[in-house]
Amino acid sequence: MNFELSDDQKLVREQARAFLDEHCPPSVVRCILEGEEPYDRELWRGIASLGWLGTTIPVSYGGLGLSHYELCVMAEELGRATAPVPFSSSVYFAAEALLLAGSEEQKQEWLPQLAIGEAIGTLAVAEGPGRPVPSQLKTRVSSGVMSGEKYPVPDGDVADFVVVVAQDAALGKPSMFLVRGEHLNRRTIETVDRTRSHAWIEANDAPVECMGVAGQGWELLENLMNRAAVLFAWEQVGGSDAALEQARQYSLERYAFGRPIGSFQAIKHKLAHAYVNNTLARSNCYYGIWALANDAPELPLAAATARVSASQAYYYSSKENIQTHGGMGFTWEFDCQFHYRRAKLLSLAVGSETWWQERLVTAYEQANAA
Amino acid sequence: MNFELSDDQKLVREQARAFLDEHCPPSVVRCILEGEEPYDRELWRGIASLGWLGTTIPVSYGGLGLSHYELCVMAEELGRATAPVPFSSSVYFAAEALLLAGSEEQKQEWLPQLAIGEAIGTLAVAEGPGRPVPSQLKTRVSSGVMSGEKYPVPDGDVADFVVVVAQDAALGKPSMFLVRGEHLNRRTIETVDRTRSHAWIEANDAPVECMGVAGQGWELLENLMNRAAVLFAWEQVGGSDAALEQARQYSLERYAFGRPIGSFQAIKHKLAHAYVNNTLARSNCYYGIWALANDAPELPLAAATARVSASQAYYYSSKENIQTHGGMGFTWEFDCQFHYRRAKLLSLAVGSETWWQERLVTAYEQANAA
Amino acid sequence: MDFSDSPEEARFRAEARAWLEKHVPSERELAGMDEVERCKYWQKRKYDAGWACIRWPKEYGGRDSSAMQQVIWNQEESRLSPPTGVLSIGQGMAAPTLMQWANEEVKRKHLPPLASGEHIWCQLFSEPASGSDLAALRMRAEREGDDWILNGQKIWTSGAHYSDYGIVVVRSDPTVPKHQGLTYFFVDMKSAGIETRPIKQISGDSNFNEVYFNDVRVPDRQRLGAVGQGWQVSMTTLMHERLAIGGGGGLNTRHLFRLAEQTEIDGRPAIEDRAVRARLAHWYCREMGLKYTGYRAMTALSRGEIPGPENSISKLVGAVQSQDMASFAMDLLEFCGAVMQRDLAAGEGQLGYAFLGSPGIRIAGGSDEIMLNILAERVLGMPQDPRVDKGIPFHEIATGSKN
Amino acid sequence: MDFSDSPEEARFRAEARAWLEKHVPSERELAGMDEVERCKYWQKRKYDAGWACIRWPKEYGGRDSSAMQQVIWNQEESRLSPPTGVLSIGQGMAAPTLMQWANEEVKRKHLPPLASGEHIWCQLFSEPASGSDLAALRMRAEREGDDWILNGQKIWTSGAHYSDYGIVVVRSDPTVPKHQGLTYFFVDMKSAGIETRPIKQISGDSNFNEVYFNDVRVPDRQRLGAVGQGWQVSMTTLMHERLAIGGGGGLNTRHLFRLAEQTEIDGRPAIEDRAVRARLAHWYCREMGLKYTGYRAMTALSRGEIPGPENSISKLVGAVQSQDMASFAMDLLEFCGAVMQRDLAAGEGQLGYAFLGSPGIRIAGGSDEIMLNILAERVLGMPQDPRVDKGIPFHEIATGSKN
Repeated sequence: MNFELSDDQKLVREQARAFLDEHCPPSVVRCILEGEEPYDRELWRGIASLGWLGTTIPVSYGGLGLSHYELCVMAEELGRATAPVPFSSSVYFAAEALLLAGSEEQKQEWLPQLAIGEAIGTLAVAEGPGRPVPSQLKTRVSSGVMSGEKYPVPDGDVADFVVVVAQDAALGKPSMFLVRGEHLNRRTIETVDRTRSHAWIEANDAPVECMGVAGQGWELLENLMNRAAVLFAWEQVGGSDAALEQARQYSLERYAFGRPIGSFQAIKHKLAHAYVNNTLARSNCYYGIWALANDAPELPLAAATARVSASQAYYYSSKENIQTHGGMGFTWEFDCQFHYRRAKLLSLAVGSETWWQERLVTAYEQANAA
Repeated sequence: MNFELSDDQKLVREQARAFLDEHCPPSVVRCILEGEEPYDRELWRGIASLGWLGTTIPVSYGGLGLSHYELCVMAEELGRATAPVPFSSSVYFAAEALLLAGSEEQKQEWLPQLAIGEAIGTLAVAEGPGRPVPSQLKTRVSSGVMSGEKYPVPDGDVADFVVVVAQDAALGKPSMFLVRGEHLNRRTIETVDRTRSHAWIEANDAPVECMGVAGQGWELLENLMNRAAVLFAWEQVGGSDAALEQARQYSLERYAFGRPIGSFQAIKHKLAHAYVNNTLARSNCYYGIWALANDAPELPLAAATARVSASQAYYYSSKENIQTHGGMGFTWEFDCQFHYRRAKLLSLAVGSETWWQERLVTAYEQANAA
Repeated sequence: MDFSDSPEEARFRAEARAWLEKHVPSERELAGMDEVERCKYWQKRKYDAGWACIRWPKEYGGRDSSAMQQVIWNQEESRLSPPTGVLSIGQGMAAPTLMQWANEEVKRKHLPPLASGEHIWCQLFSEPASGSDLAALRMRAEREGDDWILNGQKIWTSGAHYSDYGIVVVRSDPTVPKHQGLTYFFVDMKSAGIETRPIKQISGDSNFNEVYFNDVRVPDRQRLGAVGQGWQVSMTTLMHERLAIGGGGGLNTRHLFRLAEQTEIDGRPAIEDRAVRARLAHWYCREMGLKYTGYRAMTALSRGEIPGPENSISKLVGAVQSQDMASFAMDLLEFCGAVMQRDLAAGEGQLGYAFLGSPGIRIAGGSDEIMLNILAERVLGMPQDPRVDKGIPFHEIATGSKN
Repeated sequence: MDFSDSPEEARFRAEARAWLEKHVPSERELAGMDEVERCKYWQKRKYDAGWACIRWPKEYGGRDSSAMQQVIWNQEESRLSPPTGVLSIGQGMAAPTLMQWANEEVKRKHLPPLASGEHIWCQLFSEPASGSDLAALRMRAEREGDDWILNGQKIWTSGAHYSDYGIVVVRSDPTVPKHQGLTYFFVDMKSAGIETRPIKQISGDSNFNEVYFNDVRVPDRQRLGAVGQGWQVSMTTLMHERLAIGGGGGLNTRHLFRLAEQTEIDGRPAIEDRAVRARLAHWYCREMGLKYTGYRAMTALSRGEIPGPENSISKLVGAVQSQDMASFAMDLLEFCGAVMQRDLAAGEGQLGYAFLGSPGIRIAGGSDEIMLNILAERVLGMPQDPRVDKGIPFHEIATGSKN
């Protein structure tokens, strides 16, 4: 029994935290929230130069060739810092998609660029409101060109290429495609968290390349979502811990009725509940990353478990962090809003809590039928 | 706008409370819990002699001919006292069923007896675990005789007659029937609340009489359930208020760390939440009784709203009453168990919270489609 | 028990409705005015016709109406949604305080312009270091002859920048226990030394201000209550605040039902999904519980009874529920739930707006935790927390770095 | 990160398993014995073979094993479910206290019979007036020469009636602040003046006793720690209690999934109902979170680290969840959910039994509220509530009518 990160992996976490403490303080997040830049370019360059973007990319493609264990602690720290960079799009979505389904040429073209942050990639699934259904995808590919619109697409406004799941007209089933940014119409759109850029994108007969086996786009997407869900869950747990810490700190420093508000049971028990949620979610994330790193058949169930509990934990801690701060908590000036916005954004980034609850039970049934 | 009980109705409540304070103290409830009697016969005679059993039965059938407003305050007080008598079976189920669907002969035979407590009636719906479905009823009536088993049947061991919904073989649809107790095999069965007797009953070619229009048994049942749900909700709210009051009282008298435990926010906020639940449930009960007393088309939605919130409120207050009492709360010797048992029993007496949530949305859709 | 008016109530309602339908200004009539101008315009019209602040005595600009008539009037007026918002603090909180604590001269001078909409008032109570613990406020008042000199900062003041007067509670003696050293004034908001700055909220709105007082001179005749009696006077104001604020804004279940009908899950309307139905039913029950609790309060009012703590319930339940419903509604839209871009988002981004606004509702007018304390202490009669600041001179009470 | 044993761990596991499979007694072998006899019988066999209390030093009857070996042994032993329950308090709580606080003579005399199962011990801490506030206990100890005379009442004592010894904390000085006036002893439960009465719970079980002390004479050599040091000694015991009690009993999600597969809603398996699925998913996530938190604790243990507050979490989450799951499971059965009649109820009435038992789990071993306090204060480092009883002589602390 060894259900713990290795000392090396913990060292990676410490280094990541130290780097982000220095290069991604709240002022950097605020700058993106209030400004027009889609992400913090300097931070992005810093992250790239440390090699984080190529963590799981094999050395032969210019990456570090490390495991998902190293990646998850970076995800955690980026979540803690609410870092305003397209890390998840490029790493959890684009690089993972290429590693799962890219052709040799696609890998050779894009992985080295992703690894050093010279290219940004992303994934486009949604076509507006509601839960996507494979048979109802409106984006279509026919004779090698794609038409249709997708939104919201994380970092779709800055991505050099987009992995798209679209109806493959020849097969009447979805396939996965790669389309270059320059072939798209796109515009930045407003979301609940402006510190992470999102876009509406449109293809009008845009040339595309197929990824993986044609007609298996949905199965690929499911796998990709399970993998990304684990990494997002780590980001969420990192954020949730930071939100709890923010609330705890404030509750010790703020006095009312002659005593720190953190001495009132209403606040103590609120934060104890957050601690419980975070601990359960983190433990589920451990299992999730074990399943991901080992390509275990338990991945669908493990990913759903980590994802649901992390989404719940972050929602709770981010909203109760504001509540603990009282009036100041909901001002623009205070930083509580960063976690509240990010919690909601991340909880939708790879499908809602409700959806993942449904996936969880399905995975449980399949695991127990087998 | 007059959304309040009348002074006369409040007087009925006060009288009911005074009577039950005297004749139904916890010792009476405990006696039924621990003994072999199915209900407290002396209390039953007392209630009968006050005319409560005939509250809504017309004067011409030996009742008081009052409205459901008078009945609901009695229900509330019986709930508060966790009275161990077959009131709900005889009044909400049997008398209501006769008034809704009984033939003139049936009414003349049974209503006067019900009104003075000389006969006990009840309703049998369930045939074991799960939510009953009209097409799957196994109890069948053919050529005027019934066969099949039903359980649990509240007061089925002491009922002089049972209203049964059974498959009408001639029509292939459920009808409502009346069967006399003497034609049934029956035995008392253990439930979570021994202060209210329940039975397993079996009919083997038992002679029955049809109630209402043949083939409309399920529609009648739905209506009967809506009506009973409102009255049960009043019972639940009465019980829930009593459980909160028990917790509050204890929290003022019990000291820990040199102060009453009721001065700790963990307890204060717990009980404040119970108060909120109870208040919302009671207000919904007001609307429910208005709909019932006026035979309003809003009844299905009003009944579901009252029922769901009352079930939630009583579960919460009864379990947190025990929690507030600490170790003593879960001993046999303390009376906290009465509300905890009764809360669960009542929440299943006319279908679960989940079921009523489903009915609520259906009623909402129908109300808004109309 | 019935939902209909008594004959007198029905008569009054018909009269009110007839007048309102004839006189509520059209959008065209109000064109070009800002919100303050609109409110003043409509208020003046009501005042001139004797329909302003109808429950007030006639000599102060009212109509001598009953509480129930006020309720009916409010129902009828809100049906047509004329502009009224900026007047509610002055009429709903400042005026009742004046009625109880001011002398006749002040009342005759200040109440009629409040009724007519000529004067707008704001409330200056909270400070950065005194939110839930209002009595910990620090703004100083020092006597100088017939005047007082005010110095300090107030916060969460709605409408400070367009108000003519403000009610303010300040510390006149920091050497006595905190509740005993307060004094209550009304101040001319145009006085020299008052500076107002808007506070931006995370929703992007700026509904509140910070107000700085630098040597602001206030005549002693603008004092309400005795020196040192400020806490009691504040209680009058706050009691009326709790009546004035309702469940307040946010989403309701009608929005949610509609969204669930219009959104699909796995190719079927979300309203058919039983997990969705269970959540809707739960929230619906609580919303209806609040609605009918309100009906009971109105009935009590119509019988001359004083409404109880219903408004603490309404705010508590409504605010939490509104936050959870907004979050859930965004989840229903899946990826698109995060979108606030007006032309792409469902309901023009109002879900995201509700989500970002709801944390404020849970705090403004008393946080969830304070509401629970009120219910526990004032309704259930449970004891206060031990007060470590009790009986201690204000300037000796412990404070933290965030105070 | 992996789930498999290290080579040494695997070797130890194989050895333990082989021995267990050969020696765990069959039902037939145990026939006719009551629970106490069964436990003693099995314990003696382990002791004779050197498999009892394996983490204890050899000289006290143990095997000098590592913490991880103890974990592996527990896993392997529990797979075969031999009888062990009645020994857990003595071995899990009394023994660690003796190890830390008793002199060598006492240890050599009392630990081996604890390891062999010859002696059963119980714990006498709580009193009717001191539950969550343990230090408020009142049972008196008065010195008389070389002995102490104990008078008072203890409660919630499991196994008092079949125990040979008990650990007890009592008040030796009521005139000093409450934590300072306590002294800790172990007593012979066969002493004159001890009377034991079972407490019936609402589930019908009687897992606990009241124990009355009337002039019970205890030699001073049975004192652990100094006079007045009882609180510190108790902390040793309680720290081990929190390690000994887990999520404890009740339902788990596996039961719930099975029930949902076997029960129908509207003619379809309940497991297909999305409202049911959402609830199952929610509880499953929390149960798995506890499971993997336990794995992390075990890993820490295997590295020689001291496990943190995981057990407060486990008990807190597990108890509340078990109650709600029992209630929900009963709802799934609809009308029949209330039935506890063995031949008619699903699972022979165990749902009703779980429902009635769960309130006790939320309280025994520390209520929800105490667990939350522990997490807030000891893990998050938040301040204690103001202590109105701090520094006050015990006999002057306020008490209520229910104390």
